[in-house]
Amino acid sequence: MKKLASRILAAILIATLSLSLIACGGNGEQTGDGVLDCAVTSGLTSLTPFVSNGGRDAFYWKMTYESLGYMNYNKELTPWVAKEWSVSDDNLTYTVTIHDNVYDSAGNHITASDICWFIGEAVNQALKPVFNKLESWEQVDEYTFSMTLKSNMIGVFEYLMEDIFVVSEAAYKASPDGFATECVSTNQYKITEFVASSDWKYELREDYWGNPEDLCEEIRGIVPAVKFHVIAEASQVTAAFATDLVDYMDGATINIVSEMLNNPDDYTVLQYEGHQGYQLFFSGYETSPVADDVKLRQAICYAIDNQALIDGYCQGLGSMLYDVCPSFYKGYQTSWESEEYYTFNQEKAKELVAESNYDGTTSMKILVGQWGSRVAEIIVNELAAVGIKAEVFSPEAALLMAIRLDGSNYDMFINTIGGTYLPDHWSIRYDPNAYATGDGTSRHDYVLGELLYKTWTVEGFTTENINEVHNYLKDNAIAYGLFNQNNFCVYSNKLTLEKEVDGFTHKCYPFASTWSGI
Amino acid sequence: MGRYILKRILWMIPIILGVTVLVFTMMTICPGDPATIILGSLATEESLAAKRVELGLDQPYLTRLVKYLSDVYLHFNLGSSWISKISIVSELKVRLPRTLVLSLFTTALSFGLGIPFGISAAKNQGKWQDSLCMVIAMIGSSMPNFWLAMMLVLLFAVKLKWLPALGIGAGLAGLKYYILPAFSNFATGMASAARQTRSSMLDVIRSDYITTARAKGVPEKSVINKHALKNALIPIVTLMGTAFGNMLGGALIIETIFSIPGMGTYVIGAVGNRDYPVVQAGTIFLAIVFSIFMLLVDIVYAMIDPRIKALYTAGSKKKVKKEAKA
Amino acid sequence: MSENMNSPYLSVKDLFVEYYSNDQTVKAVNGISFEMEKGSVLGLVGETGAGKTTVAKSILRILPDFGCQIKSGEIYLDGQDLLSLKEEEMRQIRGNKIAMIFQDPMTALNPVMTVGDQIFEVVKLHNDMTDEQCKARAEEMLETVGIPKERYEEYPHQFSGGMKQRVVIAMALACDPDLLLADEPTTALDVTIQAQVLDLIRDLQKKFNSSMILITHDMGVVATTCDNVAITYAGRIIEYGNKEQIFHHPTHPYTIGLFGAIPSMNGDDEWLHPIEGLPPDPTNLPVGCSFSPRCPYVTDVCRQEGDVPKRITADGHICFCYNMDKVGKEEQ
Amino acid sequence: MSDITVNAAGARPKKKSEFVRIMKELSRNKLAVIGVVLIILEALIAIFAPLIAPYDPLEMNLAETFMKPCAKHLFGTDDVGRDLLSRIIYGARYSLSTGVLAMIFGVVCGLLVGSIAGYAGGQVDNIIMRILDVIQALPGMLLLIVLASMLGGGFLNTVIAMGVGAIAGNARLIRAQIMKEKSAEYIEACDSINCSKFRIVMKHLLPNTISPIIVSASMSIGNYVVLGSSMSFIGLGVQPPTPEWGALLSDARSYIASYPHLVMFPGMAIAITVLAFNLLGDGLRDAMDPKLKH
Repeated sequence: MKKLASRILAAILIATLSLSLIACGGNGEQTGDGVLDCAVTSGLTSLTPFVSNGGRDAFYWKMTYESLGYMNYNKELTPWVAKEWSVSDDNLTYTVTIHDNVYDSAGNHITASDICWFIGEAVNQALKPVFNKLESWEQVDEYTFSMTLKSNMIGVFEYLMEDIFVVSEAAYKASPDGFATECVSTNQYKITEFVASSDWKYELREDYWGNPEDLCEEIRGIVPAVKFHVIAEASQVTAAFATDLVDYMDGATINIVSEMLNNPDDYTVLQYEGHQGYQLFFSGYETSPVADDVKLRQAICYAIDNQALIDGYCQGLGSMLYDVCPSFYKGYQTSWESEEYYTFNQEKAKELVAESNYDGTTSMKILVGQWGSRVAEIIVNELAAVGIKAEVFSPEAALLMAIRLDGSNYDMFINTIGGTYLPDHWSIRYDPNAYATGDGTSRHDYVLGELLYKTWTVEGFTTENINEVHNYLKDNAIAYGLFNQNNFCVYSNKLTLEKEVDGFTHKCYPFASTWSGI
Repeated sequence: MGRYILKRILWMIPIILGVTVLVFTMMTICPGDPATIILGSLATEESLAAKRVELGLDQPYLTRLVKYLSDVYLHFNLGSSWISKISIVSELKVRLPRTLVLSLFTTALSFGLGIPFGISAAKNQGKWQDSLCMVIAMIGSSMPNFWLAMMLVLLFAVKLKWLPALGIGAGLAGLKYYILPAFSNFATGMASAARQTRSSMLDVIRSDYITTARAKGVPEKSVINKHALKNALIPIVTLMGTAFGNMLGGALIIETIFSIPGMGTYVIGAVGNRDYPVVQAGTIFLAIVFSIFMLLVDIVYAMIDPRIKALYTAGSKKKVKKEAKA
Repeated sequence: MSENMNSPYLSVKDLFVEYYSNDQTVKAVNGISFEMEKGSVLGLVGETGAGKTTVAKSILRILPDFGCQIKSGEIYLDGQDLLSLKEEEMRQIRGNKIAMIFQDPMTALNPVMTVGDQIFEVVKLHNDMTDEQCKARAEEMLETVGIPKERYEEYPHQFSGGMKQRVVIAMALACDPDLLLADEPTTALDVTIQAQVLDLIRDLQKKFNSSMILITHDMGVVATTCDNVAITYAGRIIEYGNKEQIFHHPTHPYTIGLFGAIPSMNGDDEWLHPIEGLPPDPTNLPVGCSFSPRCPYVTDVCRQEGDVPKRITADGHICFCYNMDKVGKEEQ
Repeated sequence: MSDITVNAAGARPKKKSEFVRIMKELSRNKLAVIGVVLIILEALIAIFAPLIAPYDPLEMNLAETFMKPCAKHLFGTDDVGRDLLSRIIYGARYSLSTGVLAMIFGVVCGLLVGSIAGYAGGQVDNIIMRILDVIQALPGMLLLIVLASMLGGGFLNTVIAMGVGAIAGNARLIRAQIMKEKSAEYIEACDSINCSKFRIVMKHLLPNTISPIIVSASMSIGNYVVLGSSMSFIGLGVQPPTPEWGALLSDARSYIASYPHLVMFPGMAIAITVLAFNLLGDGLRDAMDPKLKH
């Protein structure tokens, strides 16, 4: 009888042993193979150049396609495939000339007609809202085209220049699946392996049309091969690092790097201020208690302990906000930082609650994506302390998408909104004409609307006007900037930077640094 | 036998059709708008409406259902993903094998370990070894598989560095990438295999023909391995079908943790993205795989039990009730 | 084979067997002793639960491992102490020197092996023969029990009950056993088949010159088959004698009761006389004579503690009863 | 064999009800008793959570985050300083009720569907069985995910999704039992004295078909607890800050290496509960199956 038990044990042992034997011979990707392995938590599902806004700023796009221009460190538009451009007096029509020697990896010569075709296709597919702002476009000569905007809203041109990818029409049309699994681009890098949503690899090609030396550091590829690994389950990123599957990750959150922060011997963790910040938006839908109750909204803002959020949610690694948007935005005024911005004050909050029409029993719904439900949990607790009842409503992504613009489904909405210019954020959130339901939370505040329209033209984008919007948003507590979470860039100490790049963090894309030991 | 198999394969057609209709309907009921998900929440009403027309979502339910059924079953066209535009067939071709390997590996592991555990428990019925075997088997199945997965990664990949933590590899060496995922997911199957083995072994060991075998002077080892096991295997084989289904389901979650680009990450992601064509096609294929496995189980069943084989061969109308688990 | 006339061919001495179930102890066999000569047929008769099958299984040592124990006793076959043999030695004997025919042919055959293989297996185990020879022997055995050898490859479910029992018999006799244990071999069969099968067993037993213990509760079977008869009750032998002694001069009240319980073909005026009461609870046997609660002749002495003394008549008729002298007298 | 099955009960004149017999049998099985004791203990913990829990499970203390187990916080605190022990104690309410409610939902619906199919027979039976065939052709987890997405997460919806997923299996089991019992003689006897069909089903068929259901149901509770936690893991489970154990686990997954206690304690709570239900289920099965008795 015992024999059998012991035989089972033996079998298990043998199995384990043989498994470990199979396992020998190296796990993961070894460092030293000349490939920089990067972790991302969500990646390319397809290689098509026609993509939606989600993940727009992911740096792998700069390795996949080339655009007409790009934003450099200082948030200035810098030419890339475009050689030069000019603008008409009304700031509506732009004339762009591209380089005449642009060839993609399949040898197709890129002309202005390819660019116009791309614009047409992008407008057609309506994937990126910025293309909706185009009135017309036309080819002027072989390397020149012009495009006219519907309005001269600030930042639209810069966006367009970054979002128009350079793709050969002929190559695209020759592809059976619209570049879904294989693409041809003009980039220095060529994708040599692609498994959708899993991993993909870039290799520098020798026949790049331009001179890499002419490119700015941000986009100049130096690392010979870069491989991206999608690790959808963020808690496994640490394991991926520990097993040498990946050596580098940028844009990581504190959850991902918290263990590596404690292990400076093995990992270098760099942090930088986040680009988006966390905001609290109040529902503008009439039935919501907060919709027409400034006092209640202000009470909520006072009740929130921002420092506690930074400590509780970001483990202390974050910064306060003085506007709905963080300082990353173009148009941000440093003078705001000396202003009073709903500093945590429970007494004041209680007073305001008492003055408000809040009945003290209605439980308010805080809508938040599952990634940020902790923030909502903390806020629920803080609101409870001043006598405001609230509950977390954290549905799966698809449902969230379906209801986020409809303020009847929630009273508050926590989100992070990204952009380059403050009007990017404003137009998405507070323009009462933006959506069928009103603004981003079903509000119809035309006073605010007018202020926005005045501010976001190229001429109207003045400090004075900006301050007006800022003050309106602040005084009426339309939305509230909660905190800004730091982002992290982490790499294994088995890698070393040969050339320290100035202000390395995030401004430097992985491919553009010189790594040794990869 | 051949006729029986053919009949079963033909019978799969209405079942798979039913599955298609079921999933299609459920996805239609699902809240969330695919157009919004594709275009992002910033899209204008017009472009959303245009997208819905492009996707055919403006059509009434029945029209869409009929169109989908005719696309799939008359034109054998599964379409492409709404999100990535990648042809679904080409994705299934690479993803299905990965999930299959994982599920089969897991099933093999759970029965490979569960059966000896069950035998050993049955042979020592009532003694401490019995309780020990069953408790060990059950403890495994008491842990959520995702939790076990993370623990195993921590131990075997991060601490001991024996096995890769994530991803997939190519060729035969790539199999090692499936070891931890399989071990994370095998416990439930192993517990039920052990449980089933124990009870059917107990049943069988008490049967008269086992006494007959002993009375013939058959050595104890052969009594167990040759006489008892083969009979006890009959209900175990039946269980294997259900277990494989569970492994297939478990693989869906496990794949996410181990970043395996298989059916799980594909279909679960598609459910989240309301990528109807992918969910539907993925489900249909998982159901086909499952049904084929069930058919194989039935064939193995017939190979072990001549009585069942006789029934099949006779083309008996009533299938033997295999659901009747002990 | 030793032909030592002094010692009997099989002797069972003071066999005690207990089963354990849920903290209860079932005393299945309580000191059974008997002897038998080579080539003879012993009928072991008794009600269900009297311990007959347990005796047979004890001889073969195939009692279940769990919850069952031979407490004490000795079993000698041809001078060899079976209970002290090593398991491997005992295994060599099973199916070879001692074979058993089971009660229910429906369940006694392995449903997933062909009948031929099941016979082949026992031949192969105990004989140093090639596979072909073994197969030939198995086929021969099938023919011997009246089954065409073409059915070698068939499975048990393709056979009728009577045919299955023939297969069981073929299996039991395949290695030419010295001792055959037949455990109610006909009980589970149709009445019409019973006689055929019984004839077959008897013929083959004679042909192979095996000894046989025939376990049954059917006195009719005993009458046609056995040389000696042992009547068992509550795990004990209460009467032992040759066929004539038992049938013509039953001395134990239980034996007499047994005959009373058999419908008589010629006595049309008499009612059947069932034995009053139920068999005793084996977990809680009565003190003294186990049969005392049901015995019409019971006296105080029967209920006193201790074993009932064994009484042997000059011609070897054994009976365990305090009142055997009184028994049956008033009935005549 | 006849000698072995000699059973004390058979010889005794008093006739005990089947239920009492099973309970007696169960009480002899040490593992099952352990299971029952654990379940009762957990149920008590769940019921008296407010009395037992040292802290409010939702009370955050951002000054005391990530505390390792200590005298003040026996199981330590989580990333926002909530007492893990209190959360686990309160979590018992959600996790146990997820399992039990899903089981009840599945069994009741399964009973309904299965008995209709089994008793009605003919075309009705045929149609119901074909529908069940379709449902069962899907791997259970997949069905669950789609159902949960359809219903939209949350405690009750998770319960319903799991219950619905279980209907097919239960219904099939019940139907098989009813088919078996239907042909039994006592049902024919009932039919002959003109009992109403409903009465036959309620009074005679169900009680006799219920025992395999009880076994499978008691085992399934454990499965539901695990499934519920898996649902939380993929984001289709309860809403935060509900301290459901699966949610605790999936919340803590990022800290698995630095603060293993956050993952260990909820994991253990789940494992112990599931083990308890499995032990009970196993014991029940052994007790109900006379073949497995020694």
